[in-house]
Amino acid sequence: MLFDKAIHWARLKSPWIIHFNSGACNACDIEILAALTPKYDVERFGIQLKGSPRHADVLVCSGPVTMQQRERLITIYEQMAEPKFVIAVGTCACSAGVFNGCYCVEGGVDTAIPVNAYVPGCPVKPEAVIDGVVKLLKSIE
Amino acid sequence: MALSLINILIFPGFLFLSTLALAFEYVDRKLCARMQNRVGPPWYQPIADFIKLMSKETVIPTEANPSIFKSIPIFALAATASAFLYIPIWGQRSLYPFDCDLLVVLYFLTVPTLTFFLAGWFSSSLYAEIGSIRAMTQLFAYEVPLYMALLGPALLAGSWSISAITAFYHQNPLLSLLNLPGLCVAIIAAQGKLERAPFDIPDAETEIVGGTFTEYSGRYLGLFRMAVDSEMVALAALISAIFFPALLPANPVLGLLVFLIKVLVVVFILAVIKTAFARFRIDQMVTFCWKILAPVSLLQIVIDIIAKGVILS
Amino acid sequence: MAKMMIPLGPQHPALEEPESFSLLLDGERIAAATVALGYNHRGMEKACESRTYIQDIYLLERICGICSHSHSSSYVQAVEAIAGIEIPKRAAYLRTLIGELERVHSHLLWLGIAGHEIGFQTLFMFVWRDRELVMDLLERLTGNRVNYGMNTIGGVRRDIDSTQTEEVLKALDILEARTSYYIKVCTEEQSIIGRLAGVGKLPREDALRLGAVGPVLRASGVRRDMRKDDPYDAYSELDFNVITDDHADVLGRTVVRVFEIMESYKICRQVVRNMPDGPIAVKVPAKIPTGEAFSRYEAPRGEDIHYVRSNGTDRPERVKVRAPTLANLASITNMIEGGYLADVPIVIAAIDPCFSCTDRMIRVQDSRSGREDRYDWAGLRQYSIDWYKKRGVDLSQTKAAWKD
Amino acid sequence: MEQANAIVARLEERFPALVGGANIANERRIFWSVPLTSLMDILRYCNDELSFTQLCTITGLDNGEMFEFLYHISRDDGIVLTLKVKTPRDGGVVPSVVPIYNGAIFYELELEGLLGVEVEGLPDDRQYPLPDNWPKGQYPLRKDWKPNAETPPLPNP
Amino acid sequence: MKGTGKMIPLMLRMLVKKPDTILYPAQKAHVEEHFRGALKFDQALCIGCKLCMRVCPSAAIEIERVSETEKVFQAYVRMDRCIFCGQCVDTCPKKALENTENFELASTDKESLRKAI
Ligand code: SF4
Ligand code: SF4
Ligand code: SF4
Ligand code: SF4
Ligand code: SF4
Ligand code: SF4
Ligand code: SF4
Ligand code: SF4
Repeated sequence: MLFDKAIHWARLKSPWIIHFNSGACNACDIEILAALTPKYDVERFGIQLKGSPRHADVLVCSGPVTMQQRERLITIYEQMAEPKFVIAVGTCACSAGVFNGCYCVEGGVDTAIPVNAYVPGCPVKPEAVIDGVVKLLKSIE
Repeated sequence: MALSLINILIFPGFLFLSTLALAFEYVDRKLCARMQNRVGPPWYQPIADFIKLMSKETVIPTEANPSIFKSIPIFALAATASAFLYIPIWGQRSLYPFDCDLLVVLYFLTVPTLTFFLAGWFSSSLYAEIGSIRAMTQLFAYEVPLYMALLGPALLAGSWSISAITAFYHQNPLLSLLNLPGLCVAIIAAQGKLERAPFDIPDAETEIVGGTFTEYSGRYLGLFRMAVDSEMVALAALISAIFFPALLPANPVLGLLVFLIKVLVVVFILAVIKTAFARFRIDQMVTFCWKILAPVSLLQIVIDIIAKGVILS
Repeated sequence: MAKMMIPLGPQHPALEEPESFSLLLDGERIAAATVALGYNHRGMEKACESRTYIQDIYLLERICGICSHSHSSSYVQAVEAIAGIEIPKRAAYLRTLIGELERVHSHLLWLGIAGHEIGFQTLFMFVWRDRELVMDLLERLTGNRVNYGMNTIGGVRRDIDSTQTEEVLKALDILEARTSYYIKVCTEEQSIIGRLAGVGKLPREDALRLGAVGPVLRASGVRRDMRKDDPYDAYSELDFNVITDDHADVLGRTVVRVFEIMESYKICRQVVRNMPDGPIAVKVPAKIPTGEAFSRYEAPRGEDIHYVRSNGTDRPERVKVRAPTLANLASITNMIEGGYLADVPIVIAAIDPCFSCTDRMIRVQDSRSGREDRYDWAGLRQYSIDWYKKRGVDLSQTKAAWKD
Repeated sequence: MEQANAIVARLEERFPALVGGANIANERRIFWSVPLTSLMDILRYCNDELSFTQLCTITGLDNGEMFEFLYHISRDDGIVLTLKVKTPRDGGVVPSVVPIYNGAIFYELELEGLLGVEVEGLPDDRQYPLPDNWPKGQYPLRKDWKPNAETPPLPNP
Repeated sequence: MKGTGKMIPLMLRMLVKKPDTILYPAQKAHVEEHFRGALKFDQALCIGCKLCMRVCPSAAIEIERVSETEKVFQAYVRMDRCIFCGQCVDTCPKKALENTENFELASTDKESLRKAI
């Protein structure tokens, strides 16, 4: 139906993101932020960084999940309105990476919440963040 | 009857306003992006955002009062849409001009800010409440200069009706040059009214997350955004009707074109202001409004009174 | 008087490291202040003990993605000191080059974030646009944009050739021109100065007493810089100035940082021009003899400290890390404790170079009645002014300083 | 080297019991084992008379038999003096140096949190840097501590 | 000279200049030479010494013997764990491993990130 099509199209064209650091080393965080800046400018895809989980469609998560951050991560995820997606950005977020085996680290983001796309890299290049979002959107299509 | 229904709902009412609102949101965002040396959003972005928000799940916080929570955005939108009906678009006359419509429009344009306040207040979130208190504080700061800046030209024209003011300046275009200080004040105050940088204090993202709308999601957030955008168009239209009354061709199509260009100019200036400054602190903002904007708008009134005296004599 | 617990924060979901504060109030006085850190505590020091020296380089590099080179340099310096190894001159120069480029990237990053925090998106966008030049340079020289993986025990892993040298020099010219523009903007644009001047005062004596480090300390007028005081790598052979400033507020910290960037360009030029020839690394056995070493490194945010003890195997016995931010944070709690609630916002602004944690709100809860008062940054400041006025102290001068 | 030797000489003169304990690793690094009982006196002397005004950090470690604590203090000319003290692993107590070095709170909290040693006179009892939900009585930096059922699993030891 | 609106001239100039944005993914991404991306493995060179496994800081690589009779080895890399440090590449005595410039590894399926290379 035309109506559904329009909605589907709008969803693909307007993914608003919220970023959460669940214990990352900052590198992935700054690379995500860098993706907003003129050189990469993800606003081209309609991506906007939002502060409130209620406004966001995509939770961009970086870092391994530490014991302290686990609850917060789950709360943020629950506050988001449906339909919602999660991208794990960085090796840490995929599987805890180099922090695998540290005593306060619980593992990748998928140990706490469901993840829709994984973007490996340490840190990910801003292009790889874009690549991840594009692949996620393709999979929704 | 049917005609006025069309007028209200489609042109130049609700639908036309919404389209314009989305179009000018695009223009605003694109300009801002280009001034920051980046590409910016594609042309359909505001439409996509709007449709997406309308189709998204709406979460209503358990502590919030659902009926108030839901009805507030509609009030905001209705108020701006009504205000728009009284602003001349393609000629010297608005759709339903009457004697004091300037005041009515100004009241209508205050409603959205009040609704933002209520929205924040009733969503029982810390961030939203602070946002709404900030919105209120700001309202008291810019409202007076804005009114005074608009009343000056009205005094000179000797009417409280926007259509009459436009007609007056259309006949005496040179007189509108006298209103330049008022124009500056009006544009800056409009920036505050629209809660855009450097006056985006009520929804300063880095300080209080999403500000007044922190708890809003989905459809109601979409309506709010639409209300803010239409408020921008309405304000820009109001400013151009009062301050740039020249060049009003009789042909409605041409008139519409001229109108769009004028609004575009105002939006451009608004976008430059938004991009060029750091956010004020709320105390700085209040001081600025009272120490600079208010005196300038007072000056405007004095100028107009003197000019009026000269003309009359 | 009722005791109240005030959580301060919460941490911003959108940016950088998470942390939060809570204050225990006794009437107006703060009985105890708590910085709830450890959101990012991952237990790396313990993990170091079960990994080899080489693996630890990569682990420690990832303590932080902003000063990754600082941590790995500091660590390998300590290990080299234990093993009694002198690294080749060329390696020392290369480490210095990467270290200075990292400083440039970190300070530009901070400037952009500062712009973002005061709602000046355009400054953020432009600064980060130009920061990409440094990032490209780093990617070219080291193979990665952050977490460069340049260091290894005994030297560095990659050499640079003459075309790369040319590129560095060319990029430095562009960057220098752009940076001077930002210096102009930061020191002249009134809307920025209005937000920075007089905020977060940290007088010289306090900065010293509380062990602040890096630009925070230097902005309080203390000349302390490990590159001069405890030179490592090639710094003893290079000519540069230590930037200090007497504002002792956030504006001062901004000024110190932007001028430090200019000094870094100067250092980079000297390094690439005078780079000695030779090998870039010496071979080091996997097993490090028993011993201990303490190493210091001037990271962009201040003095970074590593202590390593070895036990003759291929794994360290103990690795201790003290990151610069911790030193600056520690000073803050001490400043809050015993002080008045009214002082809190000012104190927090002084915390760290960056504002992410400063312009936040505070929730006050009365433990008896459960009543909650909410303040935002401005509200709390107003409260503090009124509060002092009631007690006969007029802070209106301070207020004037905020406004001009 | 002269500077370091001079410092050692002055300390030995003031605390004759310490003679011979110094290890000058290089011109700016001095390591010195001292008895726990005289730690505070030495720190105070170093701070007041020898201008070691900055406490870099405190390292706590478990060498299997004893706990060792290393107080790294530094001066403006880049010399770092490391004072080492030892306590028994069970019931060890070290004094808090906060009265001398005001910025030491975090370093001492870390000793309490990660090693489980008592820091006497530390005006603070919060949990740092371990998370709030960390099980009580588990001190990860002890050599005999292993991840267990109460702490997150280690998928890749 | 103190004043306000210092950045306006630059901003207005930018309006007529081309944006600084690279049009990835429509355009090819900008990757510097010798970027440390995904690993590449040359089966013919590997002698199965497993040094790479020993040095890997995040236990991301695994070498397995794939033939009963001959000394043929296969490398498996868990891309979701590899931190692209290149230490295995540096350590390999036979230069059987190499970093490529491929960074576009994103995937919606975690399993697909653990693969033979
Ligand atoms: S993936 Fe690497 S760069 Fe990203 S947060 Fe983890 S350690 Fe840091
Ligand atoms: S440096 Fe120390 S406090 Fe920080 S994460 Fe590592 S072990 Fe934890
Ligand atoms: S101070 Fe610490 S957290 Fe901050 S950038 Fe440096 S290492 Fe990273
Ligand atoms: S103030 Fe420091 S610790 Fe806090 S967010 Fe900013 S950089 Fe991170
Ligand atoms: S390094 Fe040489 S001797 Fe050792 S396992 Fe590998 S091939 Fe064999
Ligand atoms: S180090 Fe090289 S040769 Fe040895 S197993 Fe690994 S890939 Fe093969
Ligand atoms: S690049 Fe590093 S993390 Fe990846 S497999 Fe090689 S050694 Fe392991
Ligand atoms: S000589 Fe080199 S390549 Fe040959 S087995 Fe020994 S280490 Fe491996």
